[in-house]
Amino acid sequence: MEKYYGWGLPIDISTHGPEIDRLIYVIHIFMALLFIGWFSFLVLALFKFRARPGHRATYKLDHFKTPTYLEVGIALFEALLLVGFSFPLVHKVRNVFPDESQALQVRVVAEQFAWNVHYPGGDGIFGKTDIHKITPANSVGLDEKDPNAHDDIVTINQLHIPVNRPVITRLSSKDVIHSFGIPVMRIKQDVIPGQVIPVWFEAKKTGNFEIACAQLCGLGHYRMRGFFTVETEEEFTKWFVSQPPFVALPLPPVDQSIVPSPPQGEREG
Amino acid sequence: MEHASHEEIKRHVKIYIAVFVALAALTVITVAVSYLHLPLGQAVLVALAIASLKASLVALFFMHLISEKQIIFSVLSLAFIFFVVLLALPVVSS
Amino acid sequence: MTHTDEHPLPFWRKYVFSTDHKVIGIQYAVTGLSFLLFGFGLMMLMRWQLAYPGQPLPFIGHLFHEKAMVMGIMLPEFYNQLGAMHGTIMVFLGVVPLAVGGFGNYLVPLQIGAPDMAFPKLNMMSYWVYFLGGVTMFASFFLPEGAAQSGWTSYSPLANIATTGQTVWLVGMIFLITSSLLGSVNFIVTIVQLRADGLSFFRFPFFVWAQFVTSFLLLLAFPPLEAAGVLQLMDRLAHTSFFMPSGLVVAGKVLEVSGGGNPLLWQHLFWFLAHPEVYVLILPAMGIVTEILACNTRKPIYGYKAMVYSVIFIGFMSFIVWAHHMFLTSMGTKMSAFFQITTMIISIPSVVILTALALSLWGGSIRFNTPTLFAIAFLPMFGIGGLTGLPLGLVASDIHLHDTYYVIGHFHYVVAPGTIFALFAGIYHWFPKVTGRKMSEFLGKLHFWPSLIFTNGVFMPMFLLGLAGVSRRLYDPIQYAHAQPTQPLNVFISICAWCLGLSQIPFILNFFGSLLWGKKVDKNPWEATTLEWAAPSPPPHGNFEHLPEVYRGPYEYSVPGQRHDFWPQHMKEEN
Amino acid sequence: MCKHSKQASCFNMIRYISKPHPITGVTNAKLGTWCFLASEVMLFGGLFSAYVLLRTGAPAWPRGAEILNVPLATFNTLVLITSSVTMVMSWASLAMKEFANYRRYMGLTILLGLAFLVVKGFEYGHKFQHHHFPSTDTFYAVYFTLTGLHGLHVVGGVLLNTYFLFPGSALWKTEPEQFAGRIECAGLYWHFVDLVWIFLFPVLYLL
Repeated sequence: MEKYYGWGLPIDISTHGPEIDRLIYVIHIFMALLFIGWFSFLVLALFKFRARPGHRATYKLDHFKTPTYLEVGIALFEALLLVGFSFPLVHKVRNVFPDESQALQVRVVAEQFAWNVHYPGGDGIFGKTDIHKITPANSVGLDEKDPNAHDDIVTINQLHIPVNRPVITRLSSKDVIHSFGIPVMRIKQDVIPGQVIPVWFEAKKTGNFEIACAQLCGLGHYRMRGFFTVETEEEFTKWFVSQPPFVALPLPPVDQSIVPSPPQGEREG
Repeated sequence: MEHASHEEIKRHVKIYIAVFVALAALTVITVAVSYLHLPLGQAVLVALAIASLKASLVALFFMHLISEKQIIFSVLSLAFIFFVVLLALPVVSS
Repeated sequence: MTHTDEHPLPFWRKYVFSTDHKVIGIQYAVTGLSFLLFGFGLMMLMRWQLAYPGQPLPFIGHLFHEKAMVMGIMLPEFYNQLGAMHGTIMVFLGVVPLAVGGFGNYLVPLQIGAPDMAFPKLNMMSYWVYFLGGVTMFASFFLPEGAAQSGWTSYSPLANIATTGQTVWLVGMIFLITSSLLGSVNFIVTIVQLRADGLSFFRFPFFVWAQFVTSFLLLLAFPPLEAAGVLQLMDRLAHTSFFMPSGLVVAGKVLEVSGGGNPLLWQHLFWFLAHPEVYVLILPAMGIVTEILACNTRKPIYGYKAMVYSVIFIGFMSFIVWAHHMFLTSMGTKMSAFFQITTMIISIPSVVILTALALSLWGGSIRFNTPTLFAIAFLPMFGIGGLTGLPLGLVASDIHLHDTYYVIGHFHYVVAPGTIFALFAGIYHWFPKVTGRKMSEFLGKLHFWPSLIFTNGVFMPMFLLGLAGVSRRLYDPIQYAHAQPTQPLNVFISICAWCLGLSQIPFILNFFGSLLWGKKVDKNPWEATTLEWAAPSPPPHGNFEHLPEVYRGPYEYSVPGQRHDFWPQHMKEEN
Repeated sequence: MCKHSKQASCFNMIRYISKPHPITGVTNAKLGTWCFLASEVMLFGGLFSAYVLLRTGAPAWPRGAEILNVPLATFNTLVLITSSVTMVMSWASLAMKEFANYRRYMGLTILLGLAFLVVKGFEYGHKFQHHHFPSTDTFYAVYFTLTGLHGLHVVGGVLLNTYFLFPGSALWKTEPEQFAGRIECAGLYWHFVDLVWIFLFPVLYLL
């Protein structure tokens, strides 16, 4: 099996990931050059100007020009990092969403300490949800009276996606702040309770990977591990149809006091 | 203010009384305006304008800012700048 | 307000409830050092769990209560307590009290030629409120459910639904904030009002400037956290919902709160303090390093004025970068662009200060004594800390590195081999002033070299862990497949951490041994120029025999035509 | 103080306790008080900003006038304004060396402060009777927290003023200038508390 993880950046399987990696490399090379140059100067100064008999310190030195140029250079380079790398990439990742009809849409509802993954089912429409309907068997609180909910699929800690197709994930949390991170996907987003936050990504490579929670969310933070499977379109479809739809659940007694769920697909800015 | 003469203080006292009357009047005005049921935006504007006016009166005359030294203003302007930054916080998180 | 030396004060007034800034400074420093040691101990416990997850802690494991460790195996509850309290203790009870309360209290009045702080009673109160805060925090470990366990950042709603330890944490924080406010008011007034005649602002030693800016940061940045603390206390005790949105379901049960709150409100108010707080940690350290380098290179600091302007600029900017800690919340791209820009801008004055300090070495005659070694080591260590802030300050790279070990490595480089090295340098440098005795150079070097090697051994591998995407605050790092290959690094880090602990033994021996047996020195053993060296060692109550007058800038070393290579600020004539 | 001790210790005295600094023109206490007030500005600034954030984020927000007692709060506003005048009058009395008047005005200030607290107590009691608690909704949470914190500041001011009315006023006999300075600083704090209320009143009760 191919080695996914090691002592540095993990394997990168996302379409936008190489740009992030490139930025990380560029910054680290810049850091290394700056540090080595600066450190050599330090060592030289320490050696050259060590206290010794017959050596006396100089009171006033001429003004050094080079450091000023260097500082201006650093400032310009930082400006370049911002304008040339960070801004466009952030714009692309955060603002330019893929066409919703082309993309796989999925909701991820975080809770202590699991990722509930909610697929809209064959109709492509998410069923209504209601926090009062949450039970161990109905972990996202789907409303059985909504016909759109009947074919919905909910898995726990299993996010399957097809390769080479954009995925739009709407993140929300039941309880505390979590952070939805997929290291190999170079994607990470804090999940803030009370908000629905969309993120998108596209995988270039199949395999079995991980979702990690990056924000301390309680005692089980360390084991809030989700499984992230990237499959070919056929494998994905096979997996998808093999999942039991929500309607298979027995209907609970009718409850009239339905609290409307927060509007789906709302973009948070 | 440290070396103000007796007469000066007497003049100050008159100012204090005038400021008090102004504050009381402004309080009545701001309550009266609230009964007009202006739209929220205008109501906020009017209420904050009156409150700022009252606050300035208190700060300038009761707290003697009108004749205060530079150093005090330096500290206060720092606080004011960062106060404005704090008030920008809801904008940042929106 | 002032005491005269005719009536000797009873012991408890002289050493316990003293109003003398020097005694208070020592109290702060000793308490701060004790908390540093304690916080370090918490970390060493955590490192066992991280290196050998699920294995019983040898020798001392069975000494812990069963709610902390079962058969010597650490529980996640306890791990999270250790994590939260390590951060809180190191920042709020260790470094800041040592840097600001200890060094600031002791040195600022001496360096500006004042007999004491402007408000000695307030100063005493500030220490005792801090002490109370420390006791509160320490005592929270003995609560039935233990101390706070939501991280030192205490993000809501996790902190809202946490155990009682969080309430006690908040109460402790309010004590600490009150103490800081009292202290900062005192520093500002002292520096502005009680300067010696002739000591204009641009004749201040850089340390005084650093403390001055730091005091403003404490004064103006802490209150918003106090506001946040009050709101979180209300949430916990009066069941309000300032930080609780509607529709929360915890452990399968709908939470019975009114809702309507905003969890990000806490983060904003918290980081509004906590970013300036970073500079509260680093500025006094820069001040200490500057003093020591000027004295031990025997030449003036290069670019003193540029450094002063930089430190003021840092102070300003530190108030408008806070949201770079929140890039991965749902912040809009415009806002994140704004905070990326301010973050890049604030790096420039830090570069200026670091460059000026490095250039100050050029042309000097460098004495490699222990304080200088620590001060010099500060430069590259802080440099690494600063540089690694760069990929975290850009949203694009932060997407991958956010909340990983990269962050831990970054800020520990700033604070541990950065600030704490500077604080050690300061202890070695001013020990003769405080006690009248020098510390041992041999033990000092035995302290320095292993500390330098092992801190790097601890924090350097963390960057690799971070790049590998390993999340921070994990009780058990090997649950994740992507964290397993880096586990040998964790073992290495832990061993380095324990060795780092052992490396502090020479310091402790040196500290106490030198108190008793250190070489006795006169008032100016380093031949330094600033005013504190004009006072006797140790300075008596009231500091100076006569209030000094100042005739020149702080770092007049090796002035051509002078007989000696230092020209103290208070000397009217040629030296 | 200097005259009570030996000449030598005068060198070690903290300067500018009662006389202003020749360059800054202020006494230590005055600068310290203003610094403290600057931090208070940031404290209430943080709370105000929390209020704005919560209110703008809320789907609906009640108008204060509809659920709070505006006439009572107006009365309280006037009480606090009056107490500010009596406070500044007590300082002016000291500046004119009229100690008896000082005591009268200071006593009045304290009574007015207490009156404010009593009225506030009735207001709270009334809310509790109708089962309105901080936990009821965000409006009440903000209302109780802000007015409660302000109330604590009033309590602090009343205690401070009471100290200066009774034991603290002994300083008048030995160091009149320093005592007048202290009363000015106590006044600064008291006016600040008034100033906070000037904003709280419209924000919570009228808007």
